[in-house]
Amino acid sequence: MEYTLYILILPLLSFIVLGLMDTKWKPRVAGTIGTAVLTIVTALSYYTAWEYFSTANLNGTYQKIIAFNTVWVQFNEYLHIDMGILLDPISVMMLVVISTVSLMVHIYSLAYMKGERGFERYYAFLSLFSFAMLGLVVSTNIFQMYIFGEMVGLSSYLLIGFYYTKPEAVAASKKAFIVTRFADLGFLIGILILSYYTKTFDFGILTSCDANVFASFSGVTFMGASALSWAMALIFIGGAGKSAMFPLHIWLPDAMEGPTPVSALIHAATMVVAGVFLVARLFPIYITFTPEVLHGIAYVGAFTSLFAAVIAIVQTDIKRVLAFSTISQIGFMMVALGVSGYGGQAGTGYMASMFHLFTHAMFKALLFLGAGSIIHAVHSNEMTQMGSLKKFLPVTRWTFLIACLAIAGIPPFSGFFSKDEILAATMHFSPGLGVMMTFTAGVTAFYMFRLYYRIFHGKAYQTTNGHTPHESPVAMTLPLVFLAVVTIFAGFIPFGKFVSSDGAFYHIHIDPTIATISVVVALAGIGLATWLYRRENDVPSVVARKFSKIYRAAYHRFYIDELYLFITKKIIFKRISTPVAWFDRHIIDGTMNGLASVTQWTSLKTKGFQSGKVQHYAYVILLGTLIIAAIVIFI
Amino acid sequence: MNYSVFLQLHDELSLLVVMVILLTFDISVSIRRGRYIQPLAIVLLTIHTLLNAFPRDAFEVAGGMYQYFPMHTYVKTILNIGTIIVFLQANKWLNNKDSMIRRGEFYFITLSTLFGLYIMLSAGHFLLFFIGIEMASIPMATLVAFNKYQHKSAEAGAKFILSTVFASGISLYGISMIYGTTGTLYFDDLLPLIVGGPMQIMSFVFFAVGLFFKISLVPFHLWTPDVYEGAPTPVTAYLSVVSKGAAAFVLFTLFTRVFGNLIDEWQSILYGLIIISITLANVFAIRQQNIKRFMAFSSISQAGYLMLGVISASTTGMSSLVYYVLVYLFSNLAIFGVITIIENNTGKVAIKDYNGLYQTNPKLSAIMMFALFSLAGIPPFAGFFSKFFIFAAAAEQGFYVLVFIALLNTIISLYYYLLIVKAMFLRKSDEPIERITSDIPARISLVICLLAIVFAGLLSAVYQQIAAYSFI
Amino acid sequence: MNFLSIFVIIPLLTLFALYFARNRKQINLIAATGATLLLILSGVLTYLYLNERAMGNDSLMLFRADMLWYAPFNIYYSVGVDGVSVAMLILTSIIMFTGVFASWRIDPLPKEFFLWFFLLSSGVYGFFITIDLFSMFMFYEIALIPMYLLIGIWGTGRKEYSAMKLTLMLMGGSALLLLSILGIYYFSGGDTMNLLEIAQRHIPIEAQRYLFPLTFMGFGVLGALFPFHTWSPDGHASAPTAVSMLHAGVLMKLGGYGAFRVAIYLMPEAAHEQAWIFLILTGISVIYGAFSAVVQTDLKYINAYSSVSHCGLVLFAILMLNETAMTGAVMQMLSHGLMTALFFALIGMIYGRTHTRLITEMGGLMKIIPFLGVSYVIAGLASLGLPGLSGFVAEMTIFVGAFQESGTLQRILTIVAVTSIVITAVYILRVVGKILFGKVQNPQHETLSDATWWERTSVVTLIIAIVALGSLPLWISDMIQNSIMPIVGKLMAAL
Amino acid sequence: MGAIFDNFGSGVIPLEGYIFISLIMFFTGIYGFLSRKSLLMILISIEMILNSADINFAAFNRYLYPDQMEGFFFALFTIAISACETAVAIAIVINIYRNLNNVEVDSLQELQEPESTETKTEI
Amino acid sequence: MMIKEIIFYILALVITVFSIMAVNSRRLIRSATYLLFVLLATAGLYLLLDYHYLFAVQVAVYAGGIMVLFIFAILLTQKPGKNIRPEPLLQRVMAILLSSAGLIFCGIIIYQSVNRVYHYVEKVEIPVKEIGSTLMGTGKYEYILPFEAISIMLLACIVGAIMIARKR
Repeated sequence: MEYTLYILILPLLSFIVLGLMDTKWKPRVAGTIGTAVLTIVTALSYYTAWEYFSTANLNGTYQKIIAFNTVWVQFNEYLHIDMGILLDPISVMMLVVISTVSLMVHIYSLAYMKGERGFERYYAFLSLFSFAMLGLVVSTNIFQMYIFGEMVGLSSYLLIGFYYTKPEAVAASKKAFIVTRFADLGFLIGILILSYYTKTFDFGILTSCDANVFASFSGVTFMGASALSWAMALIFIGGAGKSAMFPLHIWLPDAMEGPTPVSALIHAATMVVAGVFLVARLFPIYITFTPEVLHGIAYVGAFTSLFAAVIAIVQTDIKRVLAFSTISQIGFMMVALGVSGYGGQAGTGYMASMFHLFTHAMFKALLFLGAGSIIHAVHSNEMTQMGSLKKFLPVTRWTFLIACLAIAGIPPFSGFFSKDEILAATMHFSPGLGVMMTFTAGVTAFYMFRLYYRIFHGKAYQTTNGHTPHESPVAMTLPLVFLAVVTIFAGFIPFGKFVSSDGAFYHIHIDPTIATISVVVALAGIGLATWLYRRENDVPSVVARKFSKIYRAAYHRFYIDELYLFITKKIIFKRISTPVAWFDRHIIDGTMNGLASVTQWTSLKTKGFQSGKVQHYAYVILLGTLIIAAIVIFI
Repeated sequence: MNYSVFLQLHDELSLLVVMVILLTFDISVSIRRGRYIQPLAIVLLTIHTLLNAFPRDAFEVAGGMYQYFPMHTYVKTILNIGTIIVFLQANKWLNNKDSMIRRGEFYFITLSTLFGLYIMLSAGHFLLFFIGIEMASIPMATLVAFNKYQHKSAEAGAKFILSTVFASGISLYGISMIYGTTGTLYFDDLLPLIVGGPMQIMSFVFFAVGLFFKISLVPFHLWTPDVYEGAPTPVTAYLSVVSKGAAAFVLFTLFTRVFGNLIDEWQSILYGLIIISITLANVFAIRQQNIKRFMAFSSISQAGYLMLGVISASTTGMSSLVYYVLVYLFSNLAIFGVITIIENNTGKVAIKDYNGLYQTNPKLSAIMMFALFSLAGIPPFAGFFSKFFIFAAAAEQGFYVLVFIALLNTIISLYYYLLIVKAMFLRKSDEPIERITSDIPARISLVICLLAIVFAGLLSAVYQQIAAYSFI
Repeated sequence: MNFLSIFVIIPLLTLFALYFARNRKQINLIAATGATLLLILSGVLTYLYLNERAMGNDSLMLFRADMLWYAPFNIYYSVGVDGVSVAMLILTSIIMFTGVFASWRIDPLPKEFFLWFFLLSSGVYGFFITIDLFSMFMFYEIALIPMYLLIGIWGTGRKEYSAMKLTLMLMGGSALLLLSILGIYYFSGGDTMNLLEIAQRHIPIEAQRYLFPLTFMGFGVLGALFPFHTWSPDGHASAPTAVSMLHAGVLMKLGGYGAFRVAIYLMPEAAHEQAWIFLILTGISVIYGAFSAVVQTDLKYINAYSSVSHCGLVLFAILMLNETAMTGAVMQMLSHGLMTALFFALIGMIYGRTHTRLITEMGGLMKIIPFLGVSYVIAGLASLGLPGLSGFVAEMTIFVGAFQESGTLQRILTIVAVTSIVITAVYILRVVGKILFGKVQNPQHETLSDATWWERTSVVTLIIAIVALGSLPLWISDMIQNSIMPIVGKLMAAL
Repeated sequence: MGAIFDNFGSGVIPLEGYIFISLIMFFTGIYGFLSRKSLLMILISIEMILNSADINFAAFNRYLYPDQMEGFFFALFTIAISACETAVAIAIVINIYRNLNNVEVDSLQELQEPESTETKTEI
Repeated sequence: MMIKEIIFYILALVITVFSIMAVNSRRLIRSATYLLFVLLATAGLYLLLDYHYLFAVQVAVYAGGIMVLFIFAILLTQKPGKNIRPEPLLQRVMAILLSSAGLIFCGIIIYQSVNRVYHYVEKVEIPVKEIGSTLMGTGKYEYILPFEAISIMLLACIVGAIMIARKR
């Protein structure tokens, strides 16, 4: 299956060509090239998926296929970074997801970004991102994943900062890059530890969980935990950074400064799930050797999920709401992975996580693209400036509603199926966690419908200076419709047949109790939202006033950003860098200059020695003679 | 009484012939014709140099009173070259109204001090040695006071004669006590007799002071800056290279050949003197504003480096020392050449006058810079090699700490050499020294120096020739 | 005449030709020709070298030639190259080439500028090709002193002060070196100055204990070892563009190269014994340089501190004393050389337009001068170690290599060093964000013109090199690694 | 000085006698050199310094090494040297007198370390 | 031989006293006279040592030559009857301290280590002829070379001194 290589090469070429050409071509040409390339890539991905799932099945288990592999850098006889393509169920699934969403975004952007300065650059960056993300998912080894992870981070940086004249965008892109970079630091150290003991980067060897490979870990502990636990926990930090787990989530809401299609592609569907994908990729190691880390991941995921959901309730920027929703949903995926066991029924969580990843990518992309459409129409992100848009934007409204229902977990939309599996797995692992996640699901339903109502219902739209919102062009609505269709039907895909923790077939079956409860909770959430926001009334503000402290805290995202600001500005900038720089200029450099000054000072002060009096000279000569003689004779 | 032994003293005899010819010429021709004495002196001296540039086998004359080693030929040739260059540079200065009348005397006296240095070098007996050293210094005083109507020159002459005689008085007393403890003054006989003991050590120290004074090691250096500043520039040049170089070489041979048994004592003396000489001179040089005075401190510090060759007391030490003297001679004379040219044309000798020199006189400043780099020991100039070898010689004998201190001092010395470079190249001046057309002889001298600075290091033959005849 | 010596001869011939040049056009032409010849020559050398290796020639140094120079001290002019030197020669050639183009409009005194520039380069080339301690030292010093004039005459700001400080500190380093060279010579028997032959001898461990730190510190000064790095910010800030490029790009590598070729290779026992001291210092360099860079406001200062950090990484890796880390060190030298040259070139070009280097006085330049802006971003990305650009490969090789050392100190320091990648990101992005993005700060900047052809030549060459090294590192890292193996073998034997 | 008194009257003048006389003369000369103002006084002191060494030579030769006449000749030549020295020195002193109209050593102050104009220069 | 001893001590006393007076006198011309006494007394010592030739040279060169030079110089440069102003006390004290320190130091060392095994031979006189042949000889312990050298030196000094001292 070597043609899979083209899945990577084509977007890269597209990036290079578009990047070099920059403004020399007309924007339309650039957009066409980018889209065409992505179309081919999508086709290839689908073909790969078809071929893989139809041929790679051996005795009911999907095999890992190395479609391509080459040594890129050789560190020593056993450590080397390879560049290759690994095909297995999750990577193929990811190929499909990424190429699909990316293609949609490409098409969507043709209209959305029309007339923007730097249109060509935009498509070049999109190609770069596609390349990086596709490369990440097909990585054959952990280092390749790290590399592509960095490149994903870069393209995210470039795209967030696309409107580089906007200071907020620049700040947001910087923050995104640095936070993920910080997380990657953990990832890197984790890789270093892991590779030092296992002598390999290769996923094939690592995930085989061969005891011999991990033998040298035995007995190595650091601060009470085994070295392997440390390694895996650090690697998870890398994933957490990309996937915006608490407390590394702060970059994601800000990343909404980028163009909306970018948010749909990168910050909803693909890049942010890289962390989930990473954990899934290394799942065998987690479950075999370090279940405690895995459980930790579950708790982090659960907390993040609830935390983000709560914040999402009170945000007024629609993209921010969606961003927190994304964080929350990724939390779901993490929880699912964290509570999963290995193989067969125990592996529900794993399967569910991947399933949710898949469905979430579709409906969240849909939501964002819908939001883009809305913003395109009203030129604002703020809910307060919207309301009753349903008559202006019919297509957007219906597709948006479908996505909201999916994310809320209402059957038969896809979100229901995946979320239900997650809740089932969680419930199985720990009822307490299960209840918490169910509650979070309810909250999700609530804030999504709050969003929905405040955009499309509620107070009448205030037209400003004669501008009436109108439905977006076909290039934008087409992807919406396509994704909506996928969202409706994706739930019926027998996902377990393709993806499971051990590669074997897994049959999805819905637990009626849990399903009922979750649907009820979701409906309750929707109902509450309907009551509060369907029509304009003052209940929300009354509630907000009643819980003003919590409200304000949640509105300010529980002051996590301020904390970060404090750490970076006050601690690093003021307390470390400034003193270090001062120390360098005054103490270290001062010492060097001081040596020079002392010499000069001595030089100035000793001038009396050279008095110009010849008798004085003779005096010194004689004195010198006598002293030398005395020293030599007596000592 | 076989006086034919004199015929063996080629160097001295031919120099004497030169001197006599010049004296005769000077006496017999009119002042106007007197200008021919300059080319005559240079040509004669060049011939003399060429005739005596080839080493012969070692020999002794007058029962060891006069000793010849092949190395002497090289040292004397180096001194001759230095003198020729000084003559070339002195040309213009001697032609000015004040000194024109004394031209002949200048050549004669300079050559007689050179003759004194010859004797000092080849002496095998303290008497001859003492006469040599006095002959090199007492007439020197008249050269220092050559510009006798200038206060500075006259004062410098007085300071020079007073301090030099004071030092040689101490030295003489030392010799008398050496005689008192050994009963002989022949170098070869002295070696086994000097074995230590307070009186011998004391007399040795007293004696050595005279040489330290001539090389101007701290604390016997105090006369140097004043005299260098006051003396006419060519005389300063001569003092700083020719007489110092010869004295350094003699110090080496005397210390190793006569006082070889006191090696522990004199090594520790030199150890201390080197450190304080280099350091103190460097510290003083930093603050100088007069370039001649500045060069005085520079030469004191260079003297300290020279002593590294002596302290090693090995054949390597000797060859490095002689080589160092050679390179130092060319570098220093190049600098003095430029100073002379500028002083002759404008009368400026302050360092700040050199500001912006590169704009008006690029060639002069380039040569000056190369020479300064050579003094500072920057490759590819010869100074780098000579410094390296002299450090190597000291390190070979295990003086690592001393070499380290000396090396640290090279940084300070680089600093003040760069001060001049800075003045010439980096600084701009409102009233820079105007464009100077230098006289031909001075140009020749600069070219010689420049070639030597560049090639004396890169071509190893120079050093190897010297090394081939090194002895201890 | 040996093939390698041409590397020294071409700059000298260029010097000679420059002396007769009449106008700026001729000067530029001659300089460009010389630099291009050198670039071609280093390409040819690389080809020949790889070819020779492929033929199975496995002697330590190829293209050896010896010429007796000073017999009394056993000084030879001996040349020879291994993979590391070849890599360094390529680097030097690239930077010379781009440096010439970057100073196409140098003012005043263009002739003198190029004279000194080429003299400096001949020193650098000589240093990399010789394997005789004395010749090495001589070339080392030849490379240092032109710096004084280059900065002093053509620099900006407090140029006299900076030039003097730089020269004196570097000469201080070379003073230590001279002492150690003498020590090595005499303690290894006093009959050879040839590196390869000395490596066969055993220097007594008592002597090594003194000589190793001397040598390492001596080279370390040039390699910006904490706390001897203070010449670097001032020096780089004041130097003219091409000089900053050459100095940060190549000269600072002389330090790393020397430390590895002389200090580690000849004195492995002491290296093992004392590595920890210098590891701590270099570890401090890495993190300290990065933190200092965060608060600087002058572009060149930022880059200078960044160089302190990156060059600290070079020495750090060398001291890890294993093959991988050392390969990483050499890769880092290459990578840092290229990207810092690119940085300085760009800073020079930006400064030439805006007449300020303070990031607070610039903004939104990306819109006005997109070529320079994009190039600056690329340089920044290379600096913060983005995969696909050179910095990543080098840093990862270093980190992986360093992590193979299991001592507690090494572990801690490695992790500390790894953190620098985050701080690097912080200051790089800060600068990029401040000067390129955002609103235009100064209305006068609106009319600036983008890069000229010579500037483009310079920048594009560097970018190509950075990308090439970053995306196809295997051939060069193999070349380096194979040459490092013997050295590591000696180190292992010394354990 | 015990020997001098012990041997007093024994008919042999002890060597130390000569040596000490020369020492006294030497250091008296030095004292004069170091303390007097007039250049001529300094020259007079120098004469004493040089002369004192001659006594040493003569005495050593006679007392300890009478076989050869080395000390004798050294003293002889030293006298000649001091004559040369005196001639030159006096010429220079006269020259000074011509220039400055006095012969005081304090007038020789033109050449000395200058007062520095800039107190602190940056390196 | 008491008489020799007595003469010696008298000369010693003369040298000591007049040395000190010579360097302390307020008048140059007196100083010169005291110096003359010192030099003559030294000549006396040579006589005592039976170096008659040396005595003659000492008297001729010093007393006859050098002193005359001095007196000329003094008369040339000094206004008659004028005393030299006294030197600063500090300078004199310092000079006294250093010279006496030197005197004591050297005295102790010499006293401790001077060779007391004398070969004192009562040689009445070295014949002038022997002196002459030694001075002109080329062998060991013969001094033609220094003799020639010093002649050149004298020439050089005379040339130099004249150059400096003459009017033009």
